[in-house]
Amino acid sequence: MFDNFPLWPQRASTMAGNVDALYIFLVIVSGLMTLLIFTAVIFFAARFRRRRGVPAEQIEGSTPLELTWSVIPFVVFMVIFLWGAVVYFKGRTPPRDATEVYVVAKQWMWKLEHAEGQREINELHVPVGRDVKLIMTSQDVIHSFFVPAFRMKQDVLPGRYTVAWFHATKPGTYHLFCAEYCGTQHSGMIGSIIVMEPAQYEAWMSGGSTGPLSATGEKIFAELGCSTCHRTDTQGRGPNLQGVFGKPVLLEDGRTVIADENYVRESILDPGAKIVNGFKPVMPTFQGLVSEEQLNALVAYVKSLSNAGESGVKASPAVLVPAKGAGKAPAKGSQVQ
Amino acid sequence: MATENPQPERVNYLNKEYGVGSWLLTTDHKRIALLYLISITFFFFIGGFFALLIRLELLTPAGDLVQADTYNKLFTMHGMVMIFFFLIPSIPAVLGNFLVPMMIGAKDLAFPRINLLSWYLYIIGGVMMLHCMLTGGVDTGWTFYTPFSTAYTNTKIVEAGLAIFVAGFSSILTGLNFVVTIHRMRAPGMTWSRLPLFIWAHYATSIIQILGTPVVAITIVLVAVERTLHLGIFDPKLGGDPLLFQHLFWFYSHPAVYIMILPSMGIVSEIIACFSRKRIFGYSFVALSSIAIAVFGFLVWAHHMFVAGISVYAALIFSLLSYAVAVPSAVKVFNWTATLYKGSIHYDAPMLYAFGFLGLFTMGGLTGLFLAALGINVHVTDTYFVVAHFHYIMVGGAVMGYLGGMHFWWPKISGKLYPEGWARLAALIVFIGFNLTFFPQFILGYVGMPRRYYQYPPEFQVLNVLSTAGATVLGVGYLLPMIYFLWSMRYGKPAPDNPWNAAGLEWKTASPPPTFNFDEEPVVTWEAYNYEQLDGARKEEVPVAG
Amino acid sequence: MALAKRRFPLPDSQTIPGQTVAVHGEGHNPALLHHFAEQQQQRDAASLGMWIFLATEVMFFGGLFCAYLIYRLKYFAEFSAASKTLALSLGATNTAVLICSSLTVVLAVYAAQHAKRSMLLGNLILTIILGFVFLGIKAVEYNEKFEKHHVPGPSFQFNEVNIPGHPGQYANPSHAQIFFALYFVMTGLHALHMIIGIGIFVWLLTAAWKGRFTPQYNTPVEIGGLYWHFVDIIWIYLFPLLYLIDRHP
Amino acid sequence: MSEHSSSPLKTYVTIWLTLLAGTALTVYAATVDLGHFNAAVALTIASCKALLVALFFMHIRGASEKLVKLVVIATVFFLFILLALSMADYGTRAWS
Repeated sequence: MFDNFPLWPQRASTMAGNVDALYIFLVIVSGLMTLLIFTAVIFFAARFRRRRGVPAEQIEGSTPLELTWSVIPFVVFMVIFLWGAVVYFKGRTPPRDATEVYVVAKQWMWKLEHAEGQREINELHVPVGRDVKLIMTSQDVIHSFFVPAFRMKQDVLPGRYTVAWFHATKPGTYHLFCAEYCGTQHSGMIGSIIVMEPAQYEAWMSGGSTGPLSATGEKIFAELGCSTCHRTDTQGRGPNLQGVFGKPVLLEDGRTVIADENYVRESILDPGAKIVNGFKPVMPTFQGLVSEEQLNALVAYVKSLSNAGESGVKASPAVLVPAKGAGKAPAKGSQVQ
Repeated sequence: MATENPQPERVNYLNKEYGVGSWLLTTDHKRIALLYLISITFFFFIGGFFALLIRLELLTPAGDLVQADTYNKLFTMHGMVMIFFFLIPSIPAVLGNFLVPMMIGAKDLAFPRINLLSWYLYIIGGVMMLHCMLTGGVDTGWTFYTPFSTAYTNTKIVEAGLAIFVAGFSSILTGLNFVVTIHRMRAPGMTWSRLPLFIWAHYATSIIQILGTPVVAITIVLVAVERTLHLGIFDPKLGGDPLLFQHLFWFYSHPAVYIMILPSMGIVSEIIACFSRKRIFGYSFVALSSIAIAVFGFLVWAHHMFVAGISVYAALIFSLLSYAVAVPSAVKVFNWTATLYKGSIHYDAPMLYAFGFLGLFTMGGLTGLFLAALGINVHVTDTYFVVAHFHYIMVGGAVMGYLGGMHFWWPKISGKLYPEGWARLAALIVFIGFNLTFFPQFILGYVGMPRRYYQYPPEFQVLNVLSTAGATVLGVGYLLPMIYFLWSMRYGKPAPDNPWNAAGLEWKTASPPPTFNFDEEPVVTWEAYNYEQLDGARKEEVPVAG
Repeated sequence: MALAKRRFPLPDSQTIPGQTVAVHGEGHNPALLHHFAEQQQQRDAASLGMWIFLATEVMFFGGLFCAYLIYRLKYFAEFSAASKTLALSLGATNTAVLICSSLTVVLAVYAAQHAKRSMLLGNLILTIILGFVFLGIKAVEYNEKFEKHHVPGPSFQFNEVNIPGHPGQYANPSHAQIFFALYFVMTGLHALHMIIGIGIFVWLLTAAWKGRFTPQYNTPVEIGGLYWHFVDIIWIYLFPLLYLIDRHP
Repeated sequence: MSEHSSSPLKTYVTIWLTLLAGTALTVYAATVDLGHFNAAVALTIASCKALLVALFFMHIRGASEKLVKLVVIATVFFLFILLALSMADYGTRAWS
């Protein structure tokens, strides 16, 4: 029962090193502070215990001392705040060329789809050493995609996309938990992230692919009749979607917004919200006509139209210098069975 | 003076009149405080019972003691009962009600009838919550997050919500009563700089109760309206934003944790001053830091939502403000420690609880810094690290302070002395049991065990077993005070007016005090914590109590 | 703080000079509660208590204003379309009704302080009547909303409603439903507070009729007045925010 | 309240008329297209009316106590905190 008793989470992503460094710094600072307070209290309690004939010395207080132990903690807090903010920003800005995985959270299971088309339930196979960007939404309540080994957690909300990314540095199988209470089987909504060597990953990828997600998206784009208005030339009643994704879009009421995943999703489900400049609001809503998976496929298709220049299917695995943390010997803790 | 009072039984608020009516229709703030004491202890043991069931379930990785749904209801009910029916009312309603008028030299609170109404609202809320628990309970967690609470569960959310709504008004009216009393009914000479720090702490608590509770009240009304009349305000299918619920909920629920801890800080200030025979170091800084905590407490709520989907820039702002609110708490801890310097310290039970508070609140506060750091928060939020953090503050801080206060003022409340030996033993057991229960949860949290998990991967079992062992010790630790307090009501030695020779107006009157607190209205001519005068007057006799 | 001049409560036998003994004929002024030293302290306490209660009410409505602010910025088009369906004339009349009722309340407080019995009773009655007129107009508005199926829930319909300023563009029904949800919760809560206000003034009327209020003791009228003015202030904000979002042609 | 704080009837009536005028003004202002300023104008008019009611009808102006003014200002401050810091999230959500 006690064969596997980790006291420290596995370190399997670039972020893990940064978070652990800040954590250890804070443990040391807090440990020192707790030690200081405990020894002061115990020493004073012993040294100044009540003795007959020795009255307490009334000390009013000293403003300079008060200022010192207000300002110094605040300065230390600011250091911690800035360090935490830097780590947070790095964790919340996905690199541009990351491979994308669409995650749909449903009461008590995770459905994952690779851009290359593979579909998985409660499991995610990723190659080591490549940035992976997760585009997540929920079909019902709020869930939270939590991989302790990657020090990554991001709530998954119904009605919009939330994005998270990681860069696995150590092959192995790591826990995937749902971290936001979501009902009866909240503790059963778990899975695993299987990080594989690139060669193993290619082998796994080749089998069982129904074609890239963007291809499925293209099929749905045609079936639903989107192509009748969104044509490749400029006579269409809807805007031409070539090269739209990721670029700013001028709206009819003068605002400009970046065409990200949430914009594409909103334009499909609630076309009236943001009308592109120079177009009439004639697009019907597809709310309820399109499932989450079809929606993900359409978003992947629109995305593929804008980076048409690249090879589309397999983004070349950019050779990345292993992050500082990954170089060290893997931390204690064996394979998770 | 600490002399025995052998003369015949004097008329006091306890033996002035008997009969159920004299208790259930009383407007005497002291009797209402005792009514609260009984009802709060009742709810504390219900919440504690749920906690033990949760810990028993978590002994084994598989869910084998109770069903998944039952477990979800257990931790929800544990949260709701402990927070809304024990922690928020406990110190303000029991010790605050009893002591605020006496400490400022008033005969009663400003609105005695509203004070009784507050207790009845608390009882109505309590009965509604009990009925809700017995007929199905709630399984959303005490946080009621939408859209789960509004659309994906059919447990009794509306009834539990209305119970909390009603109990919330009891908290609002208590806060209102205290603020008006402290402003309007101080004895002549009791200026703001002579107020005991207990009063400053309760003033700050009342500010939060008055300004925060209504926002959660309207949020609960919106959830109830959405469930019953389908008016979808938080409903994502209509385009509603579930994060708006979290903003409105945490706008109250973070300041609520300061409602729970500030009164304990007030108690600890009184105890440390009395048992070090010294004025608190930097009195004005400690007083103003209570107010600073109350005001800053309203600026930081979204540090509960860093991974919930709020914008990165908002997370930055709230993380920065969260560090600002940590400074006053740090100032308080430093001042308490500095008060011990060159004191004349005596280790009675209240002082042991104050030391316990000092240690555990420091650790709770420091782990709050971990959670405020954005980088670490992403990893540790919604894990057992958070569970350990807030239990260190609430159980290690608020409950230790509450027990310390109960021991310190028990002679004044009951007119009897509690058994000192047993009290010190209980303090030790609570301290040890507490640490054994919650320190392993810090490690569990960082290793990655999520909150509210009915079953967990086997590698987390050892730490969970330790935590459950600690919970049983803690349970025993909490039973002891109830037993010997009841025992002392019957068999305790009669208490002198001022057993600890403490400073403060409440010690200038008899124990237990007469119904109108003072035979003739006190006029305050001395500064707060004038232990020099008190010790000067009786240099030779060392006040050994019990 | 006026601390020094406060004295300990007078022994029961001695009454406050110049104080007419009220109907009950007790030793001291019946309205002076036992734990207050004197009349002025009790009045100050009651007034401060009511102001703090109004602070809780401001935060109570504040949560709704926060939800309104966020959804108005998020779905401005639907909010202006839905706001246009509200009856502007009824809303404006209601605002005028409440302002008049605030006047009658202030006159009632003035009358109580100057022992003008008929003026006090008249204004109290007027206030209650205006309160009922307000609720009547509100009932008419709600009824019209029921008929137009604008009440959120399964029966809600809001199809093909133009967005003002964008002819041909239809409002998204689900977002408009959020506006009406907020409309009904905010005006409903306000109407509930209006009903409580009318209840308070009926009680004040009976007490005034029995002659309990004198220039020395009229705190309840004052406190009731503060509450009524607060309910008026809430409507002063609700009217433009709900009715006047986008009324230009 | 002691004698001096209840203003004579004339003041009440003038305040009452000003409030009615304010209502008429805000209704008229809504029919004029000021773009984004419509909301700002409506809110300022409403705040002026609320201030008039508070100062004259609720006798804040005449009150000797600074405490009541402090309570009102503190309440408005905390309401502003709720609105402003919530907007800190919603306003900046489109930036990332």
